[in-house]
Amino acid sequence: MNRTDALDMVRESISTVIPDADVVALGPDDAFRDVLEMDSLDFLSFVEVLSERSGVRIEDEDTPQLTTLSGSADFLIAHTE
Amino acid sequence: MGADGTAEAKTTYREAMREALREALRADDRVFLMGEDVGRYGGCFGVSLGLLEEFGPERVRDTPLSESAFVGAGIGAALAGMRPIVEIMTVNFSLLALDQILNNAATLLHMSGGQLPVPLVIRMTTGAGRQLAAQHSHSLEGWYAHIPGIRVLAPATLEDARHMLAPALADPDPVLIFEHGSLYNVSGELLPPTDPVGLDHAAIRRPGTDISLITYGGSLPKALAAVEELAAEGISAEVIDLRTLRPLDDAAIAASVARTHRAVVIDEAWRTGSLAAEVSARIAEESFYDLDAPVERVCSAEVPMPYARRLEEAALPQTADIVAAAHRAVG
Amino acid sequence: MSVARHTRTRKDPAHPKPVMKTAADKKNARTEHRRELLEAMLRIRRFEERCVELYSATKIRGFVHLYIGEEAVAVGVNGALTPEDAVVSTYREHGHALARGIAAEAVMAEMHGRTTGCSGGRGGSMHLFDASRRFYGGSAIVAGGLPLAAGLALADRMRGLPHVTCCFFGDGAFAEGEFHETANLAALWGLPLLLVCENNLYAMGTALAREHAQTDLAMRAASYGMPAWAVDGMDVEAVEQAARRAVEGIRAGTGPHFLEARTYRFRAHSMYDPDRYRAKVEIEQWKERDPISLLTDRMHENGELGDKELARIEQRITAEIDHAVEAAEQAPEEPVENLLHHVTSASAEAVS
Amino acid sequence: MPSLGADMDEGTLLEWLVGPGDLVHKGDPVAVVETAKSTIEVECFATGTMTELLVEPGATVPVGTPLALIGPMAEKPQEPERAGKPHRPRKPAKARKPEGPTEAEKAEERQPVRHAPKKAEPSPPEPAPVPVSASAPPAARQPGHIEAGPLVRHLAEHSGVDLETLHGSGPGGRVTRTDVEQAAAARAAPRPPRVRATPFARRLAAELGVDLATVTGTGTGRGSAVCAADVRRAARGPATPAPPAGAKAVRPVARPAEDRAAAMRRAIAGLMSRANRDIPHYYLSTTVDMAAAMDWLHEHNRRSPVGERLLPATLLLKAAAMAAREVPELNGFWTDDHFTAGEGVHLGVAVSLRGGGLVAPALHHADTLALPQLMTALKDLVARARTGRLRGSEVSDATITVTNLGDQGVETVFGVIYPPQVALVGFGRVVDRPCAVDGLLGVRPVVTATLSADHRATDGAVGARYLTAVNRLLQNPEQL
Repeated sequence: MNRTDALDMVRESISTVIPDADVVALGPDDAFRDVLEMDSLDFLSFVEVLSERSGVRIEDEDTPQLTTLSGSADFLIAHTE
Repeated sequence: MGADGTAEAKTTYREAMREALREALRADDRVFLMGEDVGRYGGCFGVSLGLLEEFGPERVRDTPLSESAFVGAGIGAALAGMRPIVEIMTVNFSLLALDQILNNAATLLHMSGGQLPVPLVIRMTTGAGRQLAAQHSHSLEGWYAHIPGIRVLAPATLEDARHMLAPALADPDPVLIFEHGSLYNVSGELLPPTDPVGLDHAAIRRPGTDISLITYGGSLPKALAAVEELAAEGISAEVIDLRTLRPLDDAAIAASVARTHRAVVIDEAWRTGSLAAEVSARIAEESFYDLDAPVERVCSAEVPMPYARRLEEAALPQTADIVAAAHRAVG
Repeated sequence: MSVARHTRTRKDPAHPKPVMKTAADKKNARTEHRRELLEAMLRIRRFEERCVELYSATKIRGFVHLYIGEEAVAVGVNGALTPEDAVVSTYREHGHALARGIAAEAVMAEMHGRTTGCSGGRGGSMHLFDASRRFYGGSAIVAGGLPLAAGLALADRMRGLPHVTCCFFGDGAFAEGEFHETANLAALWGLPLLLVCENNLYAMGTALAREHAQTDLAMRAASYGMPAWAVDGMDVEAVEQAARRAVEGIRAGTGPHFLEARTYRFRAHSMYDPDRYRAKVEIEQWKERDPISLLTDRMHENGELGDKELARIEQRITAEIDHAVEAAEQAPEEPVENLLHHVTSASAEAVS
Repeated sequence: MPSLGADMDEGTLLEWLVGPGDLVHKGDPVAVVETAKSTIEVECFATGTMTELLVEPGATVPVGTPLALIGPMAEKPQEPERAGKPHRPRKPAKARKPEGPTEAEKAEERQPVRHAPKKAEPSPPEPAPVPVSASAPPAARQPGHIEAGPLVRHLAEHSGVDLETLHGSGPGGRVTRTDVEQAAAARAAPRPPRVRATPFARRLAAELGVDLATVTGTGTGRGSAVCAADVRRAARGPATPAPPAGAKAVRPVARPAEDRAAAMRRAIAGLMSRANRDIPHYYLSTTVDMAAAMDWLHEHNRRSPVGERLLPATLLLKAAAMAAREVPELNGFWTDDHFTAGEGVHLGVAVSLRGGGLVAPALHHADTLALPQLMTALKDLVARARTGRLRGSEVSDATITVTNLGDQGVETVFGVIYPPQVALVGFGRVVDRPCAVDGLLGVRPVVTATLSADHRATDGAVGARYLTAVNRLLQNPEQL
């Protein structure tokens, strides 16, 4: 999976969980959990959607890597070689 | 002169419907018009004036006074591939053809397991207000809107009168179009429609925030008049023109009540078992948590329409009744 | 509709015979045609006898109206029609449907409410339809089909097609307003309509003289300005010949024709009514002119039918009906999820 | 007994037209039957000899009851008047009571004959009863069985508690003594009279945290029901006088969204300051070792699909609910200077609304929900809270509330109680802390659990008992 697809997939997953979130304005390294005031329920749904879309199984231990757009994209690329 | 320099296109509801008929007859030779006095007499309300001369007796057919026979013939011709438009002079005489409409037109597709759609359009005049007394003043759209298998339309504006016929003819299933008698002389400017006129949605004729006035057909002008009076008192009323009575545009009704939290339904039929009752029930089901007051209904008094003018006016829903209902709802 | 598996593909009786050269050929052709008429009538008779059994064993339900005794009318009239002509029938329609060529299996499956029925299980005995054969079905409203038939005829005439629409109805329907409105409209507009009144002397439980002031229906029909005459509804060849004459007149553009087929139903109006309204002896008298035995006797006299051959026809029809019942009982029922299908053409999604 | 019409369930045999030993052909009338509508000759569908008449004239039997047996044709065709001794007709079965086939008949039930008539060639001899017999009625089902011991039943009877209405909190849904005691206590309390309010007003009150009982309703036309304007006015606090009913007051101009948030802020301010003013809070806190819980949680999540994962919060909520059951003094309301125990543990969950504002709808009987159920209920509740689709009951009857600010990174939170409740439980973030484990220095995940309680209703010892219960419950997560 190339970088742009990964980034798009992460942005889409965020906007499905929080429809009115301003995802476009998110910088690649912003911690979107804080910026978008995502609580643990929102974050769990985000993980659910992302793993569904990417087909990658995301464990509890992996979640620390998913705090920023670029971090999440790297995670996806690493796990879809 | 119109703003864009074209001559002011002033027309009436009657002329708009006539133009729709002419356009339909020209566009498709499967289309033909059939009904009592639609040809030589030019239509009981003058809607089909001049069409016999232009299209000839084969395609503009005067019928004997046999509603069941010529409505049934319309159904048969539709089964055989034609696209008939049958005019029943008024809804009052349609009762003689109700069996053909219900047991044949609306039901053949289902009974035949999907083999026999009936692409038929039936137009009829409806409503009261011209001192025609009990047998010529009925409002029975609700009876027909009760029947699964047909579509029921109520064009209230010039635009709908002009542009609903084409999509109705294109519908593979029977479509009933009710034209309120008091609308024929309404005149105004008819602009070409921006996007195609659909048959599935209601229209917001006047946006507002404090109360929704939900109505159709001949009652629309009275609702719009009520809006002016309510605005003067600082009440912002929204007017929803249903346009389609089956299927009802539930989404539009619910969205409006979600905005205003109050609703008045205006319907010229008798209250009991009326279309207004159905709309009110759906609001209670869909928008219960949005209601800040009980749904109000403004309908005709439950009396055979009297002849005397003042009595008829008292029986019919009037603007004042609508304003009073709005006051009860806004509190 | 799947045709019954092992029946001989029947030559469609409706096609007129090519011109024969010698007298012998003509004789053989007549024999062959009589054999087809006989088989068509027997198919109806045996089919409906089986319906009686299935109904008693609660296998088929609802209202079932039997045609036993009137077979000559359906088979005779159908002999004069082409596949492009249209037929509108009533609730007593098994005979019309089978004569029109709808497979016994499709009709039986419909009466079992299965998806392989000719109306998909949605119509039942009183609403058999087959758009491909222009069979515009039964109507359970007495005379409800008459205006429909006028419309079919109007459409064909407006498009310059030489087709005829044939509408079956009973002496009861002759008293409905819709008959008089339709007859007038058809005559007024010269529609290509064949009105076949199956006068079986009873409107359910009301004898002809107790429902009509003037019982000569053909004469009354003529008053609408259309050719009208009566014919012996028990003689299939007489019916066919009369129907042919009427249809030729219609195709020549002389407007609607009216045929009064005087016939009789040997069983009750519908499955098991008290039948107290007519005398047993009257039924026996009419049974002596059973349309099937009239034809078989005539064929025996002319040496056209041996016992062996009759047995073979009977055997073939019994097999066809056995198969129809078996297939119907195994055919699938429509899943409940499809309830709202066919309410409107686009009714994949439920439209309130 | 054939079905002789669409609406026929039974028929009365009037007379037999044939007797045992008679030869019958397919289609022959063999009996006369009377239905509600008419008397009809019944024909038989088989050819053979009548062997036995099963039903006597005068008997009424349901459709499908076999009426007679038809044996095969005798081998040599019998001349009509047979010389031999007349065949003595066996006595037909005695008249039957109209309802259902009797044992005797069931015993005689035979394989129903195939309906198609027999082929021309003679079939093997077997008697052919005409119709198929109806099936036996299904046995009535056992009434619902309630798991409760004799002592509990006795206690329930004495305190007038209907066991049917109780949720058994014991293992397998068994009703325990405390369940009954709690129900008895709750039943004693007078229910606050239901306030007449429009549905939208009720919803708005929930969102703005306005207690409907305190709102005077100018109401709409019929009856002075509380309407939305009244609730907004109450939320604005007593400053603005309510316009006299019916006067030509200026109509409430509809407010854009920002206004609505400001109104909510004011409402929360009003509620919290009242709570602080009226309720003498005492505060307790404890540190809970979460190692066992977190290990169990990660193992569970590893084994289950993404959609069924659990959050630490689920375990905390379940522990808080089960502890509230163990310490009922904290699970109820302080009204008119006395404590009323809640009818079951309805756990209020503080939900922050996007763009500001807070609401604490209740998870009903949270103590009885299995963890996956609790998780789905939580997701649903939060989603509906944020779209304003909460039900009136969810908003008004929480018996104890939990606030969990772990998401926002706070470790310890001392909240303000939601009146008229008497307790608020707080959980911070689960963090790794150095601590002594069996005398050695180790790093363990821990969470700080706090309790704010109403000193009028309970004192410190009860609060302490609650927090130790929470701690204990979290040590064996598999029982949550």
